[in-house]
Amino acid sequence: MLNLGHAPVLIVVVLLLAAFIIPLLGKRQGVVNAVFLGAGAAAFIMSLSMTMRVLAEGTLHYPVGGWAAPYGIVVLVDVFAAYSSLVLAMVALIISWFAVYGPREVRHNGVYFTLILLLTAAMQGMVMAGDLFNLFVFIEISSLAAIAIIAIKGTKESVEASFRYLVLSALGSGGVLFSIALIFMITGHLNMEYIRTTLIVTAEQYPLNLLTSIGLMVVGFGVKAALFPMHVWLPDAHSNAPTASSALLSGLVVKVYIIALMRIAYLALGLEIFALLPIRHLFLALSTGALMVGSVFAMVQDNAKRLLAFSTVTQVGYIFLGFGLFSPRAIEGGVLHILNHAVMKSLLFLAAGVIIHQTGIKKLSQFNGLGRKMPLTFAAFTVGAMSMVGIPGTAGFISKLYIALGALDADMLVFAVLILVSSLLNAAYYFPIIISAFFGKDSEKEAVEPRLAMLAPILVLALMVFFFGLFPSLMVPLVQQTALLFVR
Amino acid sequence: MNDMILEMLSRILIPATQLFGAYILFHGHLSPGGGFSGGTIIGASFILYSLVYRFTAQKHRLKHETSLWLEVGGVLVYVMAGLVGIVFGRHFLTNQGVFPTGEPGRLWSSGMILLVTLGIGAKVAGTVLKLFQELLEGGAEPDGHH
Amino acid sequence: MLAAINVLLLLFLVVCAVVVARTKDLLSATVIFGAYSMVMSIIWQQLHSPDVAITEAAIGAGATSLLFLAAISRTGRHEE
Amino acid sequence: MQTTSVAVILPVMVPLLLAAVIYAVERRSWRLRNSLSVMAALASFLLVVQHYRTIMADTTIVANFPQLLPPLGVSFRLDYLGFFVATVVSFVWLLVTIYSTAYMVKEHAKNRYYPFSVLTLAGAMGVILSGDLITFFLFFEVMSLSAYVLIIHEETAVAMRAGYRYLILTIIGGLSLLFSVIAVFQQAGRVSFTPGGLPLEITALTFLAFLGFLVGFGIKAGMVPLHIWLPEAHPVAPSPASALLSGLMLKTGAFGLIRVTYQIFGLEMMQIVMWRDQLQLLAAITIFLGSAVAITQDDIKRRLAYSSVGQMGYILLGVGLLTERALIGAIFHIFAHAFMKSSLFLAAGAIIYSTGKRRVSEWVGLGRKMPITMSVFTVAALSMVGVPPLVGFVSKWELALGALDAGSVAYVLLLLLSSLMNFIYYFPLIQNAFFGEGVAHAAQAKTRRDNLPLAMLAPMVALAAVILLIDLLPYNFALELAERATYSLFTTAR
Amino acid sequence: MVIIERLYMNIYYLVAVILFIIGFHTMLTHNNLLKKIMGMNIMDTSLFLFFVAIGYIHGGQAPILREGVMQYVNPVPSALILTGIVISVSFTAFALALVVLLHKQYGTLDADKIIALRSKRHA
Amino acid sequence: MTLMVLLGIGVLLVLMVAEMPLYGDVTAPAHQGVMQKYLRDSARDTGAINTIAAIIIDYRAYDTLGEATVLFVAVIAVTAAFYGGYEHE
Repeated sequence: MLNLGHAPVLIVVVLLLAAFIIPLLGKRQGVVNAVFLGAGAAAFIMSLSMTMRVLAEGTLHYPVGGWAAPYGIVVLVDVFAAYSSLVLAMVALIISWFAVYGPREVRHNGVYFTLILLLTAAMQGMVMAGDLFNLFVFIEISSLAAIAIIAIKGTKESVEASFRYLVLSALGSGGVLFSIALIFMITGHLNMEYIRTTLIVTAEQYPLNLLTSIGLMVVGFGVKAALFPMHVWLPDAHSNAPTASSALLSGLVVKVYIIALMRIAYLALGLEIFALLPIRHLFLALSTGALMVGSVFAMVQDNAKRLLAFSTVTQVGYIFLGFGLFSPRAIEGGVLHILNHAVMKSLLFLAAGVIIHQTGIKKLSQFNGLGRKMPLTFAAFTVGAMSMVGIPGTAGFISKLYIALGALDADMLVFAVLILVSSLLNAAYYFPIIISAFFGKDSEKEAVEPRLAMLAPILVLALMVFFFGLFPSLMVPLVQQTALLFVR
Repeated sequence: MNDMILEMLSRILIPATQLFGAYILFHGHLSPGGGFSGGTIIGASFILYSLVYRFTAQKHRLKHETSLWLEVGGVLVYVMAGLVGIVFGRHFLTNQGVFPTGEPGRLWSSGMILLVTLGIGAKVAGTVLKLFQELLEGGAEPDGHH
Repeated sequence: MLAAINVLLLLFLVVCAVVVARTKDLLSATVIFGAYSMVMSIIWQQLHSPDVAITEAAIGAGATSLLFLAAISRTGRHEE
Repeated sequence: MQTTSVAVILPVMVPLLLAAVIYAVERRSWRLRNSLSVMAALASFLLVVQHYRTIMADTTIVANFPQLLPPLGVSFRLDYLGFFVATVVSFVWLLVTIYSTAYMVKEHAKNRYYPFSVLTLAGAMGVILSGDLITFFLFFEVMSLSAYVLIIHEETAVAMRAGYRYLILTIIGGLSLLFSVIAVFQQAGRVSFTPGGLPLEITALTFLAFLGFLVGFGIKAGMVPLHIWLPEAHPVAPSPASALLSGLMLKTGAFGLIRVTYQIFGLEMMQIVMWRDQLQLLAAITIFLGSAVAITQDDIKRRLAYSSVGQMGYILLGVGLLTERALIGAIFHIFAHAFMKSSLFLAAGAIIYSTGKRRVSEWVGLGRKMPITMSVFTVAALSMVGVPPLVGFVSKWELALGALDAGSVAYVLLLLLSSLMNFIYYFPLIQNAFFGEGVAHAAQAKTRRDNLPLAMLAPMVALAAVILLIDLLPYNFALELAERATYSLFTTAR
Repeated sequence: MVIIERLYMNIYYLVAVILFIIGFHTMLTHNNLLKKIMGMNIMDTSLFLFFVAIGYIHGGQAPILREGVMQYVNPVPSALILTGIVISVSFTAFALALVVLLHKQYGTLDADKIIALRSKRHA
Repeated sequence: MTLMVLLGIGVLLVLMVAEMPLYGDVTAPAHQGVMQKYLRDSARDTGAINTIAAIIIDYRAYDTLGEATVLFVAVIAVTAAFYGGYEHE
C-alpha cells in the first residue's frame, strides 16, 4: 500500500504521527519507547531508500496535495536534501536510543520523546522544503521544540538559557520572515525554483530590497546556526540541556539551519546572485572569527559540556568556511563536515553525559584517572576527541582535508593554514582531558561502566567515526553531486 | 454578590460566543474565518467559563484527558485526511478527486477543507484553554499533572 | 477622507507600540497591546483581508492578551 | 618493473589486528600476550622478508586502494628502500620485543605496553610500506600517537611533562606534514611517490610544502632545533621503548625525508633551489650540537638520546648532499644506527634493570660484574665512534666519500670531529666500566655474572653480532641493498 | 522629494518597518522579560502588516468569490499571515511559560538581576 | 551603541521602502506570480469560495499541518517546561 515514492512527506508524517500518538499512550513506557524508536527507524529506512532513489533518478519533486509548482507546496529532494535527511535520520535514531536507555534526566519521558520527534520531523521537513514559507513553518517548529528540549530539564540555568535562546531565536525568525516577505514582494512566488527564475528578471529593479532580504536571511539563519558573532546563546543553551538534547542540538539542529540557508542560496537566489554579493567573504570572515574565538573560549572551560558547546561554535565555523571558500572541494568538505561533526559531537556529548551520570563529576579537572575505571566510555570519548582534532583515520580528518584542499583550490592559502592552526588549538584542549583521564592520578570517586544499553549508542557512534574516516567513499557520490549543485 | 452578576452575564455570553465561534468555524470555506479564529473564539468562551466558575467549582476545570484528546484528535484528523490521499493513490493531502468537493457556495462543500477546519477548530479551542490554564496555575503543585 | 482615517490608524498603531514599550505598568501595557492588536485588525479589515482581521482579533487581541494576563497574574503587575 | 599484490599490506595489517587481539587477551593470560607480541613482530619480519627474491629481481610490489580516503587514495608499495628499512625495523623490533618480555616484568601496566608497542610497529611498518604521502601521513600519525603511550609509560610527573611536550610537537609536526601533503596534492594533482609531478617553477606553495615536510620530519627525526622533545622523552620511557624510539622511530623521519626529497620534489628541483644547502646546514648543526651536548650528560639515557640527535644528523646530511655515495651512506646508516642505538639502549636498560644505576659516573667496575652486557655496549659504542670494520665505519666512510663527491670537504672534517666527540663520550665510560676501581662495588662483586634472563641477553648479543660481523661477511647484503635502493632512487629521480 | 513621495505612497510599508524597529529594539534592549515578549509580538505583527500591505490592490475586494467583483486583493499573503499569527501565539505562550518559571525560580523578571543572581550562584 | 546600529538598520530599511514596488499597484511583481490562478480556479479546484481557506487548507495544506503542529508543540513545550524537570526550587 505504501509507495515509497511518498517518502519525502512520509518521513515527516511518520515522525509527526508518532509524536501525536505518544501523549495518548500515557504511562505505558514500553509502548512509548517502541513507538518512539520505531518511528525513528522507519524514518531512517525511508530516508535511505529515498537517498538511493535520488541517486538513481535525480532530484525528486513531490507536490503535496497534487498541486504542482508554483501553486502548491513542492517538497524538493535533491542530493543535498537526501544526504541531509539521511544524516539526520541516522544520527537522530542513535540519539533517540540514548534518550530511551540513557540516564534519565527528565520526569516525563513521554513529553520528552514527543518533543524530540517533533524536532526531528521539523528538521526533516526543513532540509527537504522546496517552498520558502513551508521552510519557515518548519523552522518555527524546530526552534520551538529545540528550546523546549532544553527547558524540560527544569533547572534554573536551563530555563534561563532557553529563554535567552528563545528571544534570539524569535529575532532570527523575524529576520527570516521579513526576508521571505521581501522576496515574495519582488517575485510573487514562494516556490524556490520559481523565485530563482523570477529574480533573474526583477533583481536589477529592486537591488536594495534583495540585498536587505539576503542580509536578513543570513542574520536570521546565522543566529539559529550560531554563526560567530551570533553564537552567544549557544554555550549556555547546549551545556544546560539534558544529554540527549545537547547531542541533538549540537550535532544536528545548528547544522540544519546551515543546510536550509545553503539550499536557499542555490535554489532560491541562484548562484549568479550568490556570487555577485559579498556573502562568501562575509562567511569567510565570520568563520575565521568562529574558529579562533570558539577555540580560545573552549580552552578556558572547566565544565565538560560547556567545552563541547564552545567547540560546536568552532565546528560551525568550519562548515561555513567550506561554503565560503566556494571551490568544489571546499564545499564537499563543508557538506561532509555536517555529517562528521554530527557523528562526533553527538558521540562526545553522549559520552560526557554518561561520564557525568556515572560519576557525578562535571568538571574536567576532576576527570583524572576515570579513564581506567570506565575504559570503554573514555575510549569512545577519545575517539571523538581525536576526530575533532583531525587525526587521520577518523571522520574529522576527512572533512578538514577536503576544506583545506578546497582552500588551496580557491587560492586562499591562509585558510588552509587557519584550519591547521585551529586543529592545533583543538588538540590543546582535547588532549589534556584524555591524558589526565587515562594517565592522571586516581581520584577517589567510584566509577563503573554503564550498562550496555546505555553504552551501545556511544560505541556505535565511535565506530561510525572510524567508518566515515576510512570509507568516506560511501558518502562521496552524494557529496560530490551536492557540490555540483553549488558550482555549476 | 459579584458572582451572581457574573454568572448571569456568562450564562448569556458564553453560549453566544460559542455560537459565533461555531459559525465562523463552519463557514470557514464560505466567509472570513476558519479553524484558527473559530477555534480561538470557542476556546475563549471556555476560558470565560472556567474563569467565572473557577472559585466555585474546581471540578469544572477541563480535564487533562479531554483537552489531550481535543489536542491530538484535531491534528490526527488532519494527518489522516492527508493520508487518505496516499491511500487513494494520489498525493499527501489531496482534496480534489479524493474528497467530494460539492458545489461551491454550499455549506457541505469543499471536501477536506471543512473536515480539516473542524479538526483544527477543536484542536485550537483545546489548545487555547489548555495554554491559558497552564499559564495561570501550571507547575504549581509538584505533580499536579496526572 | 478614508485615506486620512487610515493614516490616523497607522499613527495610532505606532503610538500604541511606543507606549507598550514605555509603560512601566505591565497590566496597562497588556491592555494597550490589546488595543494595538484591535487597531491592527481594523487596518487589515480596511485592506480587505477579513480572514486575517478576524484571526488577529481572536488570537492577537484575544488569546494573546489573555495569556499575558495569566502570566502577569502569576508574576506581578509592575516592572521593577 | 611493477607487480600488484595485496600481500604488501600484510606486514602492516597483521600487527594492527594483533594489537587488538593482544588488548583483548591480555587479561586472560600474560603468556599469550607476550608470545602474541613477539609473534606480531616476527610475522611482520617474515612477511617482509618473503619478498626478498621479488625485490632483488628489481620488482616493486604495489597495492592501490583508490576508494579509501578519496580523492587522494591509499596505496602501498614495497621497493628497495622500503624493503631494506622494513626488514631492519621489523627485525630490531622483534629482538626488542623479546627483550621487553623479560624487562617489563618489573614494570606496571604491562597490559598497556604491549598492545601499544605492537600498534606502534604497525604504524612504523605502514609508514615504510606506504606508496603515497597520504598513506604515509596516516600511519605516521598512528605511530606517533601510540608512541606517546610508550613514552609516558612510567606516568611520573617528569614522564607526563616529557610526553606532553612530545605530543604537542607531534601534533604540530603532523599538521605541518598535512599541510604539505595538501599543498603537494594541489600542485601536482597526486601524492604518490613518483617524482616529477610538481611543476618545476617554484611557487610559494612549493616552498611552504618543503618547509612543512622539513618541520614534520625534522621533529620526528630530532633535527636541531626541533629536537627538544627527544632528550626529554627517551630517558623517561622504559628502556626497550627507548630503544624502539631512538633506534627505529626516529628513522621514519629521515625515511620520509628521503622519500620526499627524491620521490616528490626530485633531484632537479632540489638542485635548482637552495633547499639542499639549507638541509645540509641544518644537518651539520644537528651533528655538531647533538654530539657536543651528549658529552655533558651524566644520565646514560640522556647521553644516548643526544647521541641519537647527532647520528640522525648523519642521515640528514647524507640525504641533503644529493650524491649517490652520500645517500648510500645515509640509507646504510639507518640500518647501522638502528642496530647500534638499540643495542646501546638495551644494554643500558639491562644495567639499570639489574643495578638501577642510571648515572654514567656510577658505572665504575661494571664491566667485571656484567661482562656480556658491557661487551655489547662496547661493541656498539665502538661502532658509533666509527672503528673499522664495524657497521658504523661503513656508513661514515660512504658519507665521507659522498661529501667529497659533492665537493664539500668541510663535511668530511665535521664527520671526523663528530667521531672524535663520540669517542670522548663513550670511551671514558667503557674504560671506567672495565678498568675503573670503585670501592662501592666490592660488596656486589660476589653476585652471579650478568644475572640477566636469557630473553634479555640473547637479543643484545644478536644485535652486537650483527654490528660486528656484517661487514666481515663475504657478501654485505645490507650495503648491497642500500646501494640498490640508492640507484633506483637516483634513476627514477632524474 | 521623490523619496518622500514614494515613502508616503508606501506608508503601510513604512509603518511596518517602524514597528519592526520598535519591536526589535524592545525585544533586544528591554530588561523586563515580559516586555521582551511584547516586543516580539510587536515585531511579528509589524511583519504581518507588511505582508497584508503587500497583498493589497487598489480597488480590490476581499478574496471571497462572488458575482460582479472585478478585482480581488491578493489572497496569498493573507493565507501566509494566518499561519504566522498562530506561530506567533505559540511562541508567546511558550515564552510566557518560561517567564513564569523564571519568576518562580529567581523571584524577578529583570534580565540583569537574573544574570547577576545566576553568576552569584556560580561563584 | 545598540541605538546607533538600530538607527543604521532603520535608515537602510526606510531607503528600501522607498525602493519597493508601489503599494496597491496591481502591476506589482507580487501579484504576477501565483495569485491569478488561485482567484480563477479555487472554487472549481476545491469547492471553497473563500479563496484564503482554499489556499490554507488545500493548495498550501502542508503549511497548515505545520501550523497545527506548532500549536501542538507549544502545548507540549509548556507542559515540558512546567512538569518536565525533576528539580523545582
